[in-house]
Amino acid sequence: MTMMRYAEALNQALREEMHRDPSVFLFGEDIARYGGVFKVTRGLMDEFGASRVRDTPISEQTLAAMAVTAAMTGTRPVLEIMYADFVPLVLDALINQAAIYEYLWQGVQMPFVLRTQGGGGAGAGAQHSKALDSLVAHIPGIKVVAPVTPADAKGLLKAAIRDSQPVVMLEHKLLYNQRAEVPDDLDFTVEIGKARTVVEGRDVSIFATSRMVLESQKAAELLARDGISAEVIDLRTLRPLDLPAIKASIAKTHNAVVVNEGWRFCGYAAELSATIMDHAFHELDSPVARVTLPDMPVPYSEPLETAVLPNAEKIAAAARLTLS
Amino acid sequence: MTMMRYAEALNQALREEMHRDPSVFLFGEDIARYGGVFKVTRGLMDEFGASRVRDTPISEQTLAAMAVTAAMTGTRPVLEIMYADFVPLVLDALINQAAIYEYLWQGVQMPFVLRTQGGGGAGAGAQHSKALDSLVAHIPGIKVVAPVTPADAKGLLKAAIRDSQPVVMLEHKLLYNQRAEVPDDLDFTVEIGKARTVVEGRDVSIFATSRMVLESQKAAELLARDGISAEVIDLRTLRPLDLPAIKASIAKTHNAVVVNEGWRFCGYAAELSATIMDHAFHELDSPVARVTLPDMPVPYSEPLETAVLPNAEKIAAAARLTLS
Amino acid sequence: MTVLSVDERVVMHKRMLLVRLLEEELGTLHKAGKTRGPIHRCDGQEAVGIGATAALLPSDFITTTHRGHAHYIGKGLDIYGVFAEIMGKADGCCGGRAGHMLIGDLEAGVIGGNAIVGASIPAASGIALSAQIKKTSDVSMCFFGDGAAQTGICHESMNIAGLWKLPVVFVLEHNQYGLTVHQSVQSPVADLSLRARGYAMPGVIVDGNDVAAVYQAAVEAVARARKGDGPTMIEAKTYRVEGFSTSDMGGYQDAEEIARWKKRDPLQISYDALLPLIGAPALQAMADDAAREMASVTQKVLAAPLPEFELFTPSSPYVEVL
Amino acid sequence: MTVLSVDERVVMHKRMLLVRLLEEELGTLHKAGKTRGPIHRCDGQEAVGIGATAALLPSDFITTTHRGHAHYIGKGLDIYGVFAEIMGKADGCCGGRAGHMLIGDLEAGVIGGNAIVGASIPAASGIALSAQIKKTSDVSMCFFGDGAAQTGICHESMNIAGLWKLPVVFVLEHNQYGLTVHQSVQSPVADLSLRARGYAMPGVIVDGNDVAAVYQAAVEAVARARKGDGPTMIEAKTYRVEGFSTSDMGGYQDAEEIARWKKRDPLQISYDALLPLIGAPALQAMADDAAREMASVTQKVLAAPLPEFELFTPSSPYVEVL
Ligand SMILES: Cc1ncc(C[n+]2csc(CCOP(=O)(O)OP(=O)(O)O)c2C)c(N)n1
Ligand SMILES: Cc1ncc(C[n+]2csc(CCOP(=O)(O)OP(=O)(O)O)c2C)c(N)n1
Ligand SMILES: [Mg+2]
Ligand SMILES: [Mg+2]
Repeated sequence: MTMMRYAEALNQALREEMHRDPSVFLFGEDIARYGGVFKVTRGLMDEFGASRVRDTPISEQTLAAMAVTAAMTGTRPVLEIMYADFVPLVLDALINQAAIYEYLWQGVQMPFVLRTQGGGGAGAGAQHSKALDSLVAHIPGIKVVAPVTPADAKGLLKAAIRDSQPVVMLEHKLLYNQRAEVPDDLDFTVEIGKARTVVEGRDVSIFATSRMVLESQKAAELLARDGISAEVIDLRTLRPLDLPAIKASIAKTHNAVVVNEGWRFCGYAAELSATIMDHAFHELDSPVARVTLPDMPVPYSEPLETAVLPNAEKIAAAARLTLS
Repeated sequence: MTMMRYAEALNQALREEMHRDPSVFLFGEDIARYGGVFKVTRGLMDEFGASRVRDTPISEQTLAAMAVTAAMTGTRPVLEIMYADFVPLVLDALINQAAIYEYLWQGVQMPFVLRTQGGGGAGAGAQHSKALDSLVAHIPGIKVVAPVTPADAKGLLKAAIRDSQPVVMLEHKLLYNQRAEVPDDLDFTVEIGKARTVVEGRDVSIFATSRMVLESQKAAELLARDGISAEVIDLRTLRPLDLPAIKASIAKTHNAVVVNEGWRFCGYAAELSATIMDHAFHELDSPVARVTLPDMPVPYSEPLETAVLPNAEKIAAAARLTLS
Repeated sequence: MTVLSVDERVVMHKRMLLVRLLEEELGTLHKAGKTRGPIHRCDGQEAVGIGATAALLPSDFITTTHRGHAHYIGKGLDIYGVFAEIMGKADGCCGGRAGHMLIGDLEAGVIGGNAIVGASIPAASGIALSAQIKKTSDVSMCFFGDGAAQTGICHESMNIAGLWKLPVVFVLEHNQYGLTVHQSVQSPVADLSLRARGYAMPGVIVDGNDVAAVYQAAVEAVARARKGDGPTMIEAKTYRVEGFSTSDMGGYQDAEEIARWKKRDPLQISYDALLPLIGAPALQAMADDAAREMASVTQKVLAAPLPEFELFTPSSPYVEVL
Repeated sequence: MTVLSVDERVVMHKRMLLVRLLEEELGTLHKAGKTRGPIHRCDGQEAVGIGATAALLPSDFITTTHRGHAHYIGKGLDIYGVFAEIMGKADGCCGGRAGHMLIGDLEAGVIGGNAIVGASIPAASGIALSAQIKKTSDVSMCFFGDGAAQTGICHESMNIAGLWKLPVVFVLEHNQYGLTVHQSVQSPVADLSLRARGYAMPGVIVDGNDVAAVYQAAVEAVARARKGDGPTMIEAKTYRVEGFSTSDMGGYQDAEEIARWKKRDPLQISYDALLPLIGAPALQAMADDAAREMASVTQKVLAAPLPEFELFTPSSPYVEVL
């Protein structure tokens, strides 16, 4: 185990997989010479050369489409899209290209990874602060992961690179500096599709994604002061969902809060609520509460941005409501 | 009232609004000389000239972005996007542009309409048969309507053109030839945000969108044979939802099926299920059932395509399940 | 300039004959109500696809559009599998799942028809990038239309290909129309290859109805790509004599213009070039052989069964309710 | 060629002075930890925005990028409102909701900064389309970078503008870098205006550090647009002397290159041109006035309150839970 930042854990995962497999290559805006605006790819161009670590023009739509066919013809591209706000630009490549070939041309492998980061809290304004999770999670045939800890960041990225089909990895700008212990084992991976219980509890289950897991953990502490025992589950993989983990937790607590930093209407939290409706309705004592960004743009100024982002207080309030 | 096809009703709405307001103009691929691949704009170039009815290059991303600023500077653009499968190409203009200005630059008006058509059943294959409703419905500040009848097609399109903010209109390739009576009144509009009760019933509420309303109607007939009284509600407006109508129906039937032709995971049906969770959980006798396309590409060959599309039998089966 | 052998000309002529017969058969089936969905025939454009693909090795790759029949056959796909796929049959080369616009076969180097206009362009660049990363000598060839040339991904892809000197050949099949829209209503410039300079790549205009001319331009471009000298844009001027698709209601193409182009039928041009080389009886025999082959393929395709639905369980399954 | 009056030169010089002071103040505030999020300074590029906007009427429109300070001021926005917005203050011209990258003011004809690279380009075409539909004589001017020139929407927008002869002026502010990536790593051609021919519009290269040269090119392009003759692409060669943004960690711009460009400071060039016309004392007075104005604006901005949150109830409300 080594203590490191989330960004470093990602960097290590990339480095290890590039050593292991010469067909892995990286491309994206400002990732090579500069090492990425969040410094995730720092040093990799020097180590692996400018062919396998490429700076690109600002052409997201094409880069994503290139990843699809490059992956179908013997390489394992890892594409960095600087902000999740640019997901609309890569969506044709995902929805109309990547999503269809495994079915249409059975036997096709498409091992590419699209890494991006979203979310607010950095004063980046309405076009650089969104979490558009539901747009990518809506696409069949594409896995979506969202690690919160440095260890999960490393393990899920390595698993994603080794996967035979497309994986979208949603990072968060406020997580890159989180530090924690990370396994050194070259074959350490985290299985895609498995949730992680962060806090065990009896009264209410809080299912959260990405940075909202940290807020949910804080919410659990707030609730504990009131004698409420909250279970916090980090979904880690947004698609496919770890249904057994969700069902088991609700069977225990009978109440649920779902937390996602994206917009509410047709957002990822809606799917969580609907999934629970499908699979655990009869276990519920109260309606599932959704905690999300309100349906509006993320404002720029600090007090405004702070007011709209979901946080521990809002999550705790929602949990209390389910129990009231 | 005049009997006409759905496509003709849309045509009439466009013609009437263009006469009424010289700032209304139409643009899109093949809409002018040819009159549109679904013939919705037939004859309008001859009537209004090639400046106000424009054929465009194949440049969806730019056309949508142009609609946004054209609308902010004194015109009312109506843009046709030939297939809903191309919604990913216009999503940056909707999510990163249209969605933010009303909040950021308060007082701004953005009266544009984006018409498109989606859905399967015509053997058009994986890239021309999708209903990507949830992608557009996820965007704050944008209204989404999906008329089923010719009268609603006319009334909602006229309301959309007169609206001061963006409206996306989702049509369906299999609806264009539906015929029914349509009001002649030049000021006939259908209010955005209001659902329509298609069949009244007592036992189960079926909330459906677009062509699925017709299948739900047939499902209600199938159910009636078994003595089950189903209420069918055509949501008509996907965003903002008619919450009072949804709540009132569930308060009566205590069971619900939601039907949408898009994919299931993070699809529009998930929002309907989650909305009911939020607002009517305590009224429910059974979990809301989702009927959607399975999470896979729409296949080309007729027996395969038929197998995946939601239909009356599947809807009736889901309704029976809620009552079992 | 490469000098074509008689054999090469004969092979291309045969392929063009087959494609034409396929297109005509599809027209007949459509009129008889036996097809489903619009089908995009390439009558009159066969020389582009057949001539350009003839410059490729079997290990090379192509990407194409909604109008890919000549490219599929040129790249070596079996006509039975293609025809059966167009008819949605279980025997189709994609089991009827893909349909005429999305045929793909990785083994044969066909990385797809593509019904998103423009999408064949980055698809080809991605394959070329893969070849460059793996340091193979594979070349990827992209077919796209004059309509597709106006899409944003066309620009992005060509810029990247020029910048990275990717081994790709961009074949712009300029048939004068987008869907129903004339080129003059899609772009202020008629010769789109003049844009190649903006991407530091050569842009060549070629007679798209002369299979030999297309072949020769493609041979040069493929050689350039294979050597590592980067991409080329070939603008092949041709014409769509049968309209956009079988569901096209027509009325926007000028009758005189159609007649003028029909006189420049690529099959006729190829025939005229072969006549002094192999004589009329050999050409007649080729035509007869092709007709016989097509008749038997047609019979078999029509008799083939439709597929049965099987639930798709991809690697990211979430199919629970059908 | 238009001959510039002394008055015109003076006005532009004043505006450049103010913008430079704003940029420097932002740098100081950033170092003091008083700004939030990266801020994109335009030091060294002021002549492009100030020169080009000076060719517009108040009723004309601009669209710009994440690096829009000179364009905002040039188009007539009040420096206090802009500065306060950058600082997220309630007094900001968008109440602190928009921030430095998304400032907009319909009355002033500023249809936005835009932090989606390339998005300023179709935005300008859309405004020009609106003018054409309404048959006004308004012109729309678009600012975008060399990085943005590689985006798909750039191609699509220029094709449409050329095709429809839209009244738009495309000002490519070529500062040699994308974010941290040199132009040679973004495009195989250094002079991007050679692409203009592909859209049937004139492409002109101009010294972007000479405000008079930019102004003159803009005057011609604006006149052309207003007459209905269509768009022009102006490629203004300039340089970003202070890096990409305040959060730029540097290291990728060559020190010697920076020094070379600093010698061509647009303020110095403008000063040198004015010196024989109005003399050193007048120039000194202008500098003093600008410094005084900036000092008082800064004080007021820093003292201004932050906004309080109010729930947004747009016309399509679905805000129920906060
Ligand atoms: C992104 C996108 N926009 C629109 C369409 C509808 N469409 C299909 S083919 C076509 C015209 C294509 O023109 P061109 O590229 O010249 O090809 P051609 O049909 O002439 O072979 C259009 C507009 C589409 N399939 N994809
Ligand atoms: C679509 C998109 N991709 C990437 C980014 C991140 N980004 C912001 S500015 C920038 C570089 C822009 O370069 P250029 O257009 O030359 O403008 P400059 O910063 O030099 O003024 C990048 C890559 C973005 N904001 N939008
Ligand atoms: Mg064409
Ligand atoms: Mg730049």
